[in-house]
Amino acid sequence: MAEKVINRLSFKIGGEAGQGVESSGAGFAKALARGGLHIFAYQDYMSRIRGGHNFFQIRVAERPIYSHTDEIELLLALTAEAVARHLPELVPGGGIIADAELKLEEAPLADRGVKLFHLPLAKIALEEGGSRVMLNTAALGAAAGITNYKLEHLESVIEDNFKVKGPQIVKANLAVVRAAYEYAQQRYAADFGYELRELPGPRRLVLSGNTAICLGAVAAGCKFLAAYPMTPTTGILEWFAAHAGRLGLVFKQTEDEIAAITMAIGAAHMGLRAMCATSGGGFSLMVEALGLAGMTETPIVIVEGQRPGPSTGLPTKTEQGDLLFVLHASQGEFPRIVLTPGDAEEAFLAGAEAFNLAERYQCPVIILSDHFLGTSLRTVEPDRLDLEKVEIDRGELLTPEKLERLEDYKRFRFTETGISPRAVPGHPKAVYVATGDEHAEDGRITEDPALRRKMVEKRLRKLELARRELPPPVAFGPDPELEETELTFVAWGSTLGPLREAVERLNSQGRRAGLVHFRAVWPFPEGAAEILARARRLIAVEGNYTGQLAGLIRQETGIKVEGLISKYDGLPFSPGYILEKLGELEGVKSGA
Amino acid sequence: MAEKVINRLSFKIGGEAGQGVESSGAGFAKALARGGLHIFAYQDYMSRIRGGHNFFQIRVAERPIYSHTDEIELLLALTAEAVARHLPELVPGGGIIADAELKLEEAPLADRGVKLFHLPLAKIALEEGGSRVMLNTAALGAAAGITNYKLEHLESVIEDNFKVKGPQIVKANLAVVRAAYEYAQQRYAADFGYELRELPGPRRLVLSGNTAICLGAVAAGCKFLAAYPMTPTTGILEWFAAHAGRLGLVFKQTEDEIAAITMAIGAAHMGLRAMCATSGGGFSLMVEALGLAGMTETPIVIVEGQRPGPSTGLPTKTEQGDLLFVLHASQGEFPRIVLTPGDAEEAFLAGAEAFNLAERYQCPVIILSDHFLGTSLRTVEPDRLDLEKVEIDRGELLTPEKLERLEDYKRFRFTETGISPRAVPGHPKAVYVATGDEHAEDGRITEDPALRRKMVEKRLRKLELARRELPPPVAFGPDPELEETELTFVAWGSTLGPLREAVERLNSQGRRAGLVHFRAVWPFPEGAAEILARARRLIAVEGNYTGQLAGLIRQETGIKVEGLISKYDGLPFSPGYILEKLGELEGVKSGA
Amino acid sequence: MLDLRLYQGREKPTWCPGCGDWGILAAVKNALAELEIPPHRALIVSGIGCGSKLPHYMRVNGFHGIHGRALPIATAAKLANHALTVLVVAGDGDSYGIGGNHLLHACRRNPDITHLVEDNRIYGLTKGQYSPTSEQGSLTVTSPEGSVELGFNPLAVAIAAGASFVARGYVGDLKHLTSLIVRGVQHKGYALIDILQPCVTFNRVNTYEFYNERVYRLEETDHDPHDRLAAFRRAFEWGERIPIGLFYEEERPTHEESFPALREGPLVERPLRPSLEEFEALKAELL
Amino acid sequence: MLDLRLYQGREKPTWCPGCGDWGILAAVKNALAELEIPPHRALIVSGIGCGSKLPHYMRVNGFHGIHGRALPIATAAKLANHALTVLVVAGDGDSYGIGGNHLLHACRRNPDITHLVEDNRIYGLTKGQYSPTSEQGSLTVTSPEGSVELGFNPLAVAIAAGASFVARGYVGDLKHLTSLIVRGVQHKGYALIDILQPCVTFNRVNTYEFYNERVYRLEETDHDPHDRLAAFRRAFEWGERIPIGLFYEEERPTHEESFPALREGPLVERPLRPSLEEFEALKAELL
Ligand SMILES: Cc1ncc(C[n+]2csc(CCOP(=O)(O)OP(=O)(O)O)c2C)c(N)n1
Ligand SMILES: Cc1ncc(C[n+]2csc(CCOP(=O)(O)OP(=O)(O)O)c2C)c(N)n1
Ligand code: SF4
Ligand code: SF4
Ligand SMILES: [Mg+2]
Ligand SMILES: [Mg+2]
Repeated sequence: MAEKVINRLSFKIGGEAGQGVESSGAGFAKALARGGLHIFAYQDYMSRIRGGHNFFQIRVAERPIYSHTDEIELLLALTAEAVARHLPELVPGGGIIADAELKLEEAPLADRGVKLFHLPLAKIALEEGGSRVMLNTAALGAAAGITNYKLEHLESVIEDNFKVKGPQIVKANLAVVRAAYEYAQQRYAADFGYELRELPGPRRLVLSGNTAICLGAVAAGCKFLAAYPMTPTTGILEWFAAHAGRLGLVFKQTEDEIAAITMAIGAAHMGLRAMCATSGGGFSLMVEALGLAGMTETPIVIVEGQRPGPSTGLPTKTEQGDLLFVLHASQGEFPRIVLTPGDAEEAFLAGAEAFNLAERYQCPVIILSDHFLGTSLRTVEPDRLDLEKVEIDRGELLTPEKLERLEDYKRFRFTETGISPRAVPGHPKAVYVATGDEHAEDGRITEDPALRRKMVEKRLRKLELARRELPPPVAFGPDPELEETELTFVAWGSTLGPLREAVERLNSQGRRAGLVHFRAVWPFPEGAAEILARARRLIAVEGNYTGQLAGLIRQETGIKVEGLISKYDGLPFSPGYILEKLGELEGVKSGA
Repeated sequence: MAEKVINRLSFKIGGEAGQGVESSGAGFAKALARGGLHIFAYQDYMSRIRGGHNFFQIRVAERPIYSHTDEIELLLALTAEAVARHLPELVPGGGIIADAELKLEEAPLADRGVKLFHLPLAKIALEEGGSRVMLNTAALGAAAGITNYKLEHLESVIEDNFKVKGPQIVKANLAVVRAAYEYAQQRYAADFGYELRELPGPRRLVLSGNTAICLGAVAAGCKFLAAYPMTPTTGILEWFAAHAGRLGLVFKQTEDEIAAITMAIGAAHMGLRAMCATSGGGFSLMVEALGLAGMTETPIVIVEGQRPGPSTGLPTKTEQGDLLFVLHASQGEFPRIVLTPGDAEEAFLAGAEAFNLAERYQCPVIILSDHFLGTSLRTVEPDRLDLEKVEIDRGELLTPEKLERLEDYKRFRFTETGISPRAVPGHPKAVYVATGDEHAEDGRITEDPALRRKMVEKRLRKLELARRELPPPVAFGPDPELEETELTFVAWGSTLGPLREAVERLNSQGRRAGLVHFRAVWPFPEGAAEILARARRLIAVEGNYTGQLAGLIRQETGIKVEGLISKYDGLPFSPGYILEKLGELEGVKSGA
Repeated sequence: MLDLRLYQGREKPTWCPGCGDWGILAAVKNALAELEIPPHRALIVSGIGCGSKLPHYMRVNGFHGIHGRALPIATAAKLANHALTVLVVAGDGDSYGIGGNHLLHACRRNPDITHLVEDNRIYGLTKGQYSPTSEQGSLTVTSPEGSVELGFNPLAVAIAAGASFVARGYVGDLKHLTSLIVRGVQHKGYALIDILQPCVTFNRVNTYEFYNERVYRLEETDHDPHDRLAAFRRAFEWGERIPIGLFYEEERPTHEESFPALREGPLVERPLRPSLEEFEALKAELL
Repeated sequence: MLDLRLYQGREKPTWCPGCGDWGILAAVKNALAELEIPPHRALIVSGIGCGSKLPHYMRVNGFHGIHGRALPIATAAKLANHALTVLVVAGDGDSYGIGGNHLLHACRRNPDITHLVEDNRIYGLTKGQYSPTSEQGSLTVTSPEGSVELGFNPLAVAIAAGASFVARGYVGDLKHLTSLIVRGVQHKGYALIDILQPCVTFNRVNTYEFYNERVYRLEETDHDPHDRLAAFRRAFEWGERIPIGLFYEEERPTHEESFPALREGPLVERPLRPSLEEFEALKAELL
């Protein structure tokens, strides 16, 4: 047998909804992170509670990784269907862990050079733990055993996860994991070409985009989340609900998304940093009130986690189809800011910065996430989430002291920047009415054409400043100046990870490829045109059909993006897919 | 005294809300049309029921006119404020009709060369009719008298309008109108330089955009309107309500706009031609269901009458701020068609054609109107609204006979055009489920990536055909090929009228100006790029701040529109305003 | 009685084994068969949620729309073709949460449709958040410290809003449920049937056992369903004993009956356009 | 009692002379003065409609939002700063038509806000279409043959939905109306006050004369506002005699009381962010 591959592995758990695919996967990912390994994990599940087919995929490495791959080395199959579906993804030399009860045929596996690790998982669960429910625990133990990974990390995760269920359950699960581990290690570890070894070093966070946004928001002082559950941002609701009591936050589950955004507006108007979270369908219901926030200049933050539309579409899959929608949503013209973080770290920054931007420009800020970003997990260095580096800038918010000194306060005063001094209700010097009707500087309704003109200009003028202060697109790759780069991808949001790896691979193949990534799309950031103009050949990579950013770039800069690599089947991009499509675009069949 | 100006006059009635400014104006407009004159009329009113200041302006001519002008020759002032506001618009030699009770100062009028026609209107109303309420009738009689216009047309309108109130009221009003007419004619007609004379010829319709859309819709077989009242399309609701019983239609006033659009979807799904009407705020609430129509391929028609936003904005004024909003509204990507009629005749055609397009492409069709188009009135030749020329094309709708012969009906069958055979519920051969989830050809839910891909492509492919079948932009002006034209305006929707006149004036001043008008904006019509490419210098004229069509043109064609004449103060464009702004753009102070 | 196999769908339900929705599906099929309404003469409109997938799992005209909007879709479908039998099937979140306003206005309109609410007192499809009918204090993923709202009382609200048929069924009593659906469809007007439906995955409180111990049939008491006040009082009975059956019924003209346009037959079957004469008369108003 | 001039606004109301909204404005000012709540300690949230312009016509913190959404805005405003007195003032179309769902859920939540509905039984600002409270058969520009829906009964629905304070006032009895508003504000929890408000321009049926002839005060009867059933019954009394006054009242924890975060004072006054220690603990969950 050839030398073992160490710490480079993609591991997939596949089974039915209700079999605990996700919780097992997340537990295993954490165990790997506790051993100092870098992971990237994502899940794919169907819009049903039981049955069907779900999977959870974890990629492990010794250096930071940003994406999953299409190939896997180890499959934990909880159903025969998992084997049928994922066998084509297994590399020769890879293996499948399955309960002996599944009675899989070995021949087709052998044909692909894939090993079958049949184990009596249910039996172990029953015998050691007393319940079939622990089959998953057994399976994870087996996976750790086969890869020779240190059991104690898995044990510690199990202890943490089952703590709430009482010591009995913890004990039983530990017994099961140990038994399965030993069984698998003794029988199969030697025979499997991949090994996972603990690495020294500090522990890393296992972070999803959803949690990152929550942490960013809380770090920036967000105290109010109003939302109606909707995949893929339900995790944000659940995070807030779980932490509200402890942190002194208010989480409000509403009757619908209209109530969610109007509650955020009500809270923000009073001076809270307030947020709502939804998906495209819920955002659709927020459209009218978005304009109200624009007109009353109320700073709110909305997380829009995209999933494939139109309408209910594929409710548990991913897509990037809502960019132009959120850019233009609601009647009339008013400033808004659209942030498009690319990974969990950027999501943390966006979650925090959104509130500063909202208060600085007194307008709604949309964090445009998606299913892939929101629910995939990555290891992140803890110091990347640094509370002390999160600055709080409340813009032109007037303190009580400043208010004391004021005479004749005007909430919507005309200023050079368009930003007016903002007071929240409660102070005797600042009694005013905010209104969705057009209004004068003091808030009273006006229909005067000249005043109307000035107010439109005042509001939209804020974008001029915002354009300059927004994070400009970032160029990745060996040549950030794009001077020597022959091919530049342009992207926004969650395609960042797969693209970073695709660019790496291309450069390692001798091509000179680069990547321009938009972390904020609107107002179209200053400097974007310049960066793009430097690129020789632009190819947009977008999770939609029409190439929405590409269209926007042409509208804003006149630059025509030459090619488009798109995806709209619900699955996230992978580096391999991007390279394959690039090959097609370039007329070369790629082997990637 | 110089020779009288015959049949060229702009007449304005100004007063408070509640004084009957609009009904008087509309009555007078009709009386003029009955005398064979061409009119263009528009109203300006505030968002209040009493008080404030409203006006109604009627321009009269002997040839078709498309727009109002900024100057007026005759003002009927129901309040002193009307004089203060509109005196600057009066041309020298113009006149003001006012009740003697208003006790206007003559000096400032004389300074401008404007005549004051003080009449005892209230007194006449009281003495002849027995009630002050008839002051308006007296005022109209005076206007007709001063301009020497044939009284019988006004009498006939009064008879028609007051018929429902009984013969007593009719009689009293007729007495009032006659007395005021004679008083004014005898005292002032000789002294006023403008005269209105009956013209021979057929009668013309006095048509608003709102009514035109209703007539088009009904001609095309629309049988269902669901709506929640909202300016400026409330007139559409009222028209349907008034005619439902007689024509066998259903008009449904709903609890909100979400119910309105979902009702339209429910009715259209069953096979009715169904519509809803709203403004931007209500359309905001329809956004989620718009995507449902897209996903289920349900043919519905939505009239969106724009008014200045964001939010409640200026609820009774006009703007063109919602183009990109309606183009991109709702999550995900799906086909929709956006029609942008420019005047009442085009509105009639759009009202009819919208249903053919909706059924042909099985997608939502939006008629993007605005306050100005919806509520302004124009004389139109009756044969321009020809029922027999309205074709009905229900596209791939299956007849019961066709269904009889079918086996294995698939509602969402893959076809070359993307358009699938459509059956409505009720037939035993066509039992299927329509769903907002992604689905297979037979309607069942699917999450299969390959199927998803094909379905997205199937739906969006419909736009390819629609692009080719949509009315392309029309070039107006003496040189429709734009070969010799040095300056080409580009516009959409209701700016058509003022622009046609602006172009005429420019050409009569020796310039070579043209106009490209989009009657349909989405899918971006085939041929548009070619026409635009032929233009030498493009200037967009849009009732918004950002130049939304200009941006779209750049995105779709790469053509950069050089200049933008915009307006966002709630008032409609006038030819004079356009020429003035053109002058500013060209660095010349224009006297227009 | 039609053959039940007529309603057999091609898709296997994706519901959890043991879910109350299986029973509701069976009851719907039974009721349609008993009423002798074949699949092509019925339309089931649903929303979004576990239970709203029901139309996919049988043979029937179905419209599986968006969350909370089944009622207006169904109301208009019935106006368009009142010859068809129209049902709405949707969850408690769908019908009482996001869709609450349409419920109020359906009660006032009295369209001749039957509204079955799969009331599992939880958001099933989104994995276990509390719903409007969750009891105050419910512990769920979004209410780890207990939900703060008073549980919504659909029957009381429907009675107050003017519904002309208000009932409660229980999937654990399938025969009774079927007969309620039959009566609901036969009722001329809007019939609301709230159905106690255990969600075996996310609702650990309102289980079959919970209901089996408490449920009793109103038909077996002296309750008079024409007495609005009595119905209102019963609607608040929830504890040791939980009434099922018909709470309230009243006769009133239906929504469809109030539209003259529908008198000569289904609107979809009427000639598409006005006659030339009618159309010219419309134009003449503008002269 | 504070000086009424404190509440004097700068804008002249745009309402029609004789409109009932003038009286509501006076009653609101009177009540605040009587309660000694100065303008900067109160927030009035409104929707869109004639009556919803009210905050512009007095001195007070105002939020004049969009049509139908005043309740969630106010609910959250109260959560954000529960030291302020929060009122909602909106029309019948706003509160019961487009905003109906928020009404249902406000009743369940019991936020400590007072909701005044300017119920003129018509859409005033859009010029006279029928509203949810228009009686069935009402003749308006959108119902020339009579409106088809049963009139909405806000009091009955609110009682059914769990509102803890349900009352009806009449602008023609300003003293009584003022005292109702005072009691509504004093009530801990959601107080719905439906106000009979003549629209002198578009509603020719529900005029001052109409009400003057019929209205009587519940306080002058033996009505017990703690008896839900009795309140429900009274809510259906509409005809020769129309009751005004407090229909129903109950004590229940408020929405704000159920949030632990609010216990130490208004949320807007709490320190913005977590301590470093707390934040690191949040991160530690991910290790
Ligand atoms: C506008 C909108 N918001 C949120 C969702 C997400 N969503 C889907 S189903 C559901 C709730 C399901 O609960 P219920 O209606 O009670 O049905 P159940 O699954 O319990 O049968 C939610 C919130 C959605 N589809 N659309
Ligand atoms: C979403 C939306 N739809 C429609 C409108 C138009 N609109 C403004 S006020 C109003 C109704 C007013 O009636 P009501 O709430 O009873 O108030 P009133 O004017 O009678 O005081 C409507 C329909 C709107 N502003 N927003
Ligand atoms: S989650 Fe609950 S409601 Fe949904 S299918 Fe499973 S048991 Fe039924
Ligand atoms: S229209 Fe009616 S509600 Fe509006 S201000 Fe006039 S009287 Fe009052
Ligand atoms: Mg439910
Ligand atoms: Mg009203």
